Amino acid sequence: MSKSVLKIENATMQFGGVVAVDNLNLEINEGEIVALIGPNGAGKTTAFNVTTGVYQPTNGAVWFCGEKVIENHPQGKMKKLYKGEHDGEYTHVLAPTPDKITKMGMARTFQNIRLWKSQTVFDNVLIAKHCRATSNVFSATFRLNRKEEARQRQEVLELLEVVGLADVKDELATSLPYGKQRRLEIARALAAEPKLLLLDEPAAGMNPQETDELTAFIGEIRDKFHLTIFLIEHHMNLVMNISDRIYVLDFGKLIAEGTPTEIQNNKRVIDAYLGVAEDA
Amino acid sequence: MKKFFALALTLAMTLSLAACGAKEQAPAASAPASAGNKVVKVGVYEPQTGDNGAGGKQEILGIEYAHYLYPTVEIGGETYDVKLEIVDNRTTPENGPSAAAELINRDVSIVLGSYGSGVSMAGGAVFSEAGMPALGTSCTNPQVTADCDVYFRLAFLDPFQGTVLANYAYNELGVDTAYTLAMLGSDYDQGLVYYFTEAFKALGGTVINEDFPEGSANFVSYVNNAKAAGAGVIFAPVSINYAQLIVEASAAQAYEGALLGSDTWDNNKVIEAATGEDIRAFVTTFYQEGGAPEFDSGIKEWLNANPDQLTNNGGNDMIAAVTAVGYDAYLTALEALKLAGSPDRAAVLKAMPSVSFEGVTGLIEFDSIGDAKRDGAFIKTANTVDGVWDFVKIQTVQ
Amino acid sequence: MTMKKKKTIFTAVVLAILLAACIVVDMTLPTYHIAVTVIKKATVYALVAVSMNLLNGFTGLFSLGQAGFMLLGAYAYGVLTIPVAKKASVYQYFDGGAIPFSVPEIFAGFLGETVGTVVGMLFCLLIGGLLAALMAYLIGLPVLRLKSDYLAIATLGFAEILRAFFQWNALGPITNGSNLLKSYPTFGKATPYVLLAGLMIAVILLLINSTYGRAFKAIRDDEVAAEAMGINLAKHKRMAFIISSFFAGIGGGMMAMYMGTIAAAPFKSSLTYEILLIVVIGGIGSITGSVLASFLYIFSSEWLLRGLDSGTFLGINAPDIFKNGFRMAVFSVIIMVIVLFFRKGIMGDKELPDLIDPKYRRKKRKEAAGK
Amino acid sequence: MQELFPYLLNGVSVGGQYALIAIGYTLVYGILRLINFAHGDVFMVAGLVMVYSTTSMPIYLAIPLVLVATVALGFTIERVAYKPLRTAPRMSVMISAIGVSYLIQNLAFYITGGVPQPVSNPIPWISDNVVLFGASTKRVTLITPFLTIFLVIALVYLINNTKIGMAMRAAAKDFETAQLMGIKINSVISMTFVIGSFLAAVGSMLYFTNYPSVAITSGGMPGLKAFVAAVFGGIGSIPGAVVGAFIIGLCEEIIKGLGYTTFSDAFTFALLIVVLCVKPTGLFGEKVTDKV
Repeated sequence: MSKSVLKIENATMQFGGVVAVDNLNLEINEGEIVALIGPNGAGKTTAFNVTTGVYQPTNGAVWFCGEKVIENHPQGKMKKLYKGEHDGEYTHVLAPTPDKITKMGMARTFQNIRLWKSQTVFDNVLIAKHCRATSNVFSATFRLNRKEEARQRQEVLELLEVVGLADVKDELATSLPYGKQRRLEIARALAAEPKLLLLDEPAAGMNPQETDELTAFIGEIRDKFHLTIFLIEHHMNLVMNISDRIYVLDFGKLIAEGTPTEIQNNKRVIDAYLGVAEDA
Repeated sequence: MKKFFALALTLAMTLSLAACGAKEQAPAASAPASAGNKVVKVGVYEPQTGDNGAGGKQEILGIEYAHYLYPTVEIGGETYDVKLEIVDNRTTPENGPSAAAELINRDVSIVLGSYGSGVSMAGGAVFSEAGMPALGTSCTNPQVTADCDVYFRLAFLDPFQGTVLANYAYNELGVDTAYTLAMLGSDYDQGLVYYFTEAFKALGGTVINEDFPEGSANFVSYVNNAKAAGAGVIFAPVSINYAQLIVEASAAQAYEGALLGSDTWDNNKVIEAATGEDIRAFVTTFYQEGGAPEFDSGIKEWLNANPDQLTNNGGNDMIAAVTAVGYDAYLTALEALKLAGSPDRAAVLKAMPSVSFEGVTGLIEFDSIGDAKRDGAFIKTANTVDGVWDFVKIQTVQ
Repeated sequence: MTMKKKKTIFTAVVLAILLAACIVVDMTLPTYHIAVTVIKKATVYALVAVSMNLLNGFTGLFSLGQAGFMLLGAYAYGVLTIPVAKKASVYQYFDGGAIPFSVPEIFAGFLGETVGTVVGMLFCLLIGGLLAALMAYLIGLPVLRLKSDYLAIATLGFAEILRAFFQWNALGPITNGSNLLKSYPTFGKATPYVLLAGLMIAVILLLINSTYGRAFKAIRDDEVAAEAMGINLAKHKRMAFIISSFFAGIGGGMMAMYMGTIAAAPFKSSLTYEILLIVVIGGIGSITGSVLASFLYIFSSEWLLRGLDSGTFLGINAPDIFKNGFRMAVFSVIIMVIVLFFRKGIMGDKELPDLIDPKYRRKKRKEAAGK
Repeated sequence: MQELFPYLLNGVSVGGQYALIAIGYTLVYGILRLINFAHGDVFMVAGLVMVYSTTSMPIYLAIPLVLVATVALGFTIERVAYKPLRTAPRMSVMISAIGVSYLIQNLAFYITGGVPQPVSNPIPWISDNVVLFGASTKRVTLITPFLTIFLVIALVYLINNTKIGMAMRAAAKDFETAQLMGIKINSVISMTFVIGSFLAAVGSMLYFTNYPSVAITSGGMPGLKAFVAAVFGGIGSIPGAVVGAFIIGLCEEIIKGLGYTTFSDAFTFALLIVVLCVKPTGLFGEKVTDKV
């Protein structure tokens, strides 16, 4: 249980003079569900983007399954502008593109749903299998990869069965109701066969009933696919119900870390969410 | 499907609107349809649009005038009405094959044209497949006839024209450095420059060759290059549009040497640009006004009778050499039809080599390759005061 | 499953009828007949339009370099196939050129005259395609990082640069400078064009329906999501660019066959625009649409609407209006109508087999009702 | 120096002409993120109007007519071909732009009969020859750069100091927010097309006085080069477009002077590709990042 899957180490993300994520440290172990919470604009999605390779951190490193996968240090203009800590500790540059990160075994969903709009439900999931295909463009074009293709299609069908979208598999992805689109995005991420699943506000825009269903669903897939899950969420019900541990971010800085109960009673967290009266 | 109908509807509406706007016109006056006669079709393969559009139109005028004078032909004892089938080859080789195919499709007996060599070569391949005799007018590249059994030609060839101009520049103008300017991608320009350069160097002169990309308008720096090189003459065998611009640029830059042009320059648009400017320009061409007075006065009257024809001629009744060539081409075609004794294209093709005919541009007889035997070219110079081309001499090459 | 079978049969029947029609045309009409010309030209345009659709319609890369790649294909074909005996006359200003052999003649040496020549011709087409693909690889390295409209203008610029190089006299011994290449072997009949282009289009179709084709579509729909799902953007964009250019190169070679002469001048940006507009008319994202639109476009412009330019159309004689250029003016109005009001083109994103699919029909009715 | 002078003179003049076209590209791109492919053709139409108007009416009527007709054309193009596609994907708008360009060229082809039209009655005085430091040239060559700079200063003043100018800057910065803040976005866009077309008309009159022949494709090359100038200077930036245009004009003439005439057009495109790959924001452009 204690094997580390993801470790973010001293990560700082600075845009010009603005520090969006400031010296973030966190670690997620195998099989855990960990939530990252914080007020709007705290830098949660930025932290996700740094983890998945969309942004290159200004300074710091990311480890995945015991291997260092991302590393950077301030360069060029940033050298002068850099406001974070641990300056000079990192000397290498390791900046894989998001697709490489995904191939290593991290898959994510998006805060604002980003499905492939002209594709059917089935194809949306099937395309995510592309990164696991071993055929080259010639063998794929001339159908020398029939076995692989058939296997992938079978896997997609099974996956759709599991997530409960099998009956709508030939519909256009965009014609699904909102809740199902969310579910489809998760299914798509699962198709990439990740070890670590990153969910960016999976319950955004859902009503309480849908949120409950989603909560159960996340637990289910964790067990079924032996996943580690890292999620950003504002629905505190969901977070408190399923998280093993919670990290709290405010103004780019980590202000608390602990089990749901610990976080619920943490004064700094409450202050961050409710605001502190200046003269209190 | 619905969209299809919508499209068709749009098309139909556009057309019907256009049709409503059009006044129903009487059929062209030049075809006195004597009802009983059979019809023989003569194809006209000329550019009416694009860079060579202006020149092509003048050539068509010559053909139309000849057709106006001789609307019928005696073939094998029968009188046929001649019908002109004019197709636009749009100046560029890529449009050649389909225009040529269109002419064959209309079942013509012989094809006249074209102005410009590239498009003639492109059409040549198609004519040759169909065994269609073609009579080149002012296309001067040797390759038009060299590789094509069905192509004959009235004009002189580039090697001849290039040499004539080189001789004239070196011997008569006394220039030993020449600057040439040709358009990239135009084999007419490049061919002439090649032969001019060969001949000029053989005479002992130096030549600077430069090219300009298609669509250029700014020739100022080219003229400056010529000046910097100390060239006494700029040889630019380019199409009419560029010729005008080069004349303008030379005048603006006060170029003191002479401008040398080929048959394309013999056009009233070019002389218009030169009028009132302080430049000297010389061209080689096929015909000089006054060479056949009867033809001159006849065609002028005909041109002036119809404003459209006047516009196509460039706005006045000056006779371009290509018009005379067009006139001769039509008459040569009739001659071939008479000789063949049948409107069948194979028969016409067989008759072509034996045609002998005295046209306004001189005696027309074909050699074994299919080129008219020409031994002299007219040299004209721009009269910038009166805005006309003045005859200088007939230059021959041994 | 039965629907799928029905679709297959329907497609096979339609294609067989078309091929049969083409063979009939070839057998009954001479090669210079306008119908044959139209089929040849339309087939070439169809192939190039499909190749452009692969890039612009299926991968979402807005490239305007098609004419440049066609130019490469055309020149490769012409330069390698001109018979040795004709070299002196074609390369008249360049001492017979720098390439002393002719590929079809080499093949004819050991495969026999007819077979060898045809194999040699096909081989040279292939070389043209590969050359275009190689050039696409080189160009793609810097250019494919650019965003939509910058990519368009950069590829357009590249095609123009290429044209200047091919007209450069210093390369004359190979390209013949500004002068035409001609006298090379061509197919006179229409059927070889149809078969060849059909084969190429079939390959493109297979590609589009493969896992790579699906990845291309994912990139078109949402680049960020595609990358997050493990699709290497740089690699796949490059792949689409190279493959599209390969087929454009082959299309260029076939264009050379059709034209009978090669010059760099026709391969201007206006050719790319023409192809692009064909793709738009047919429907961005539909192979069938591109093919259909090519035939419609060429058929109307070369044959049906010629009357618009020469005085008489549909029996109406109005030389004042039906004069030169009217055809293209009418055409461009139609194109603008399509661009503005029928943005999906003739086929939208449907293919031939979808035409009998009740699902699409239903959808259409629903859409109509919605309006 | 004496030898170089005519090239520099000509280069600066060409640069001025490009600058006037480039501003039209840069303004439109700044707000709509659209390469207005039809802009070069608007420029060509202005030339054609000049050819026809100068032959049929006195010059003091002809020049205003050219300006008005061109502005009307630019305005109409925006309203008919771009406005309906405001919410459509970018590719559709660009295709529409290419379609408009195709349409204008074909209509011009129909009207002119496909034959280049010479400017037979050029605008007097500026088309006269003058001699400067031993180099002969048309007066328009000397006037062009000064007129360009004057118009650019006027334009910059307009943009910095008037209400519509402020609206234009706001729309360029953030299209949606500007709309939410009550800026009438359609009139702002129309205004940019009006300004762009007006400058193109002025550029056109200068250009075709210098090179007096208008072909239907005359707008293509100057248009593309002006666009390259706009990219080179940093698209969206007016001073950038002007500086870029002068640099390109000068380089082009110097390249011709060095004898590489074959590549005088190709050079511009090579420059474009290099700029796009090395510094896509150009000389004065601002960096825009996409949000995930």
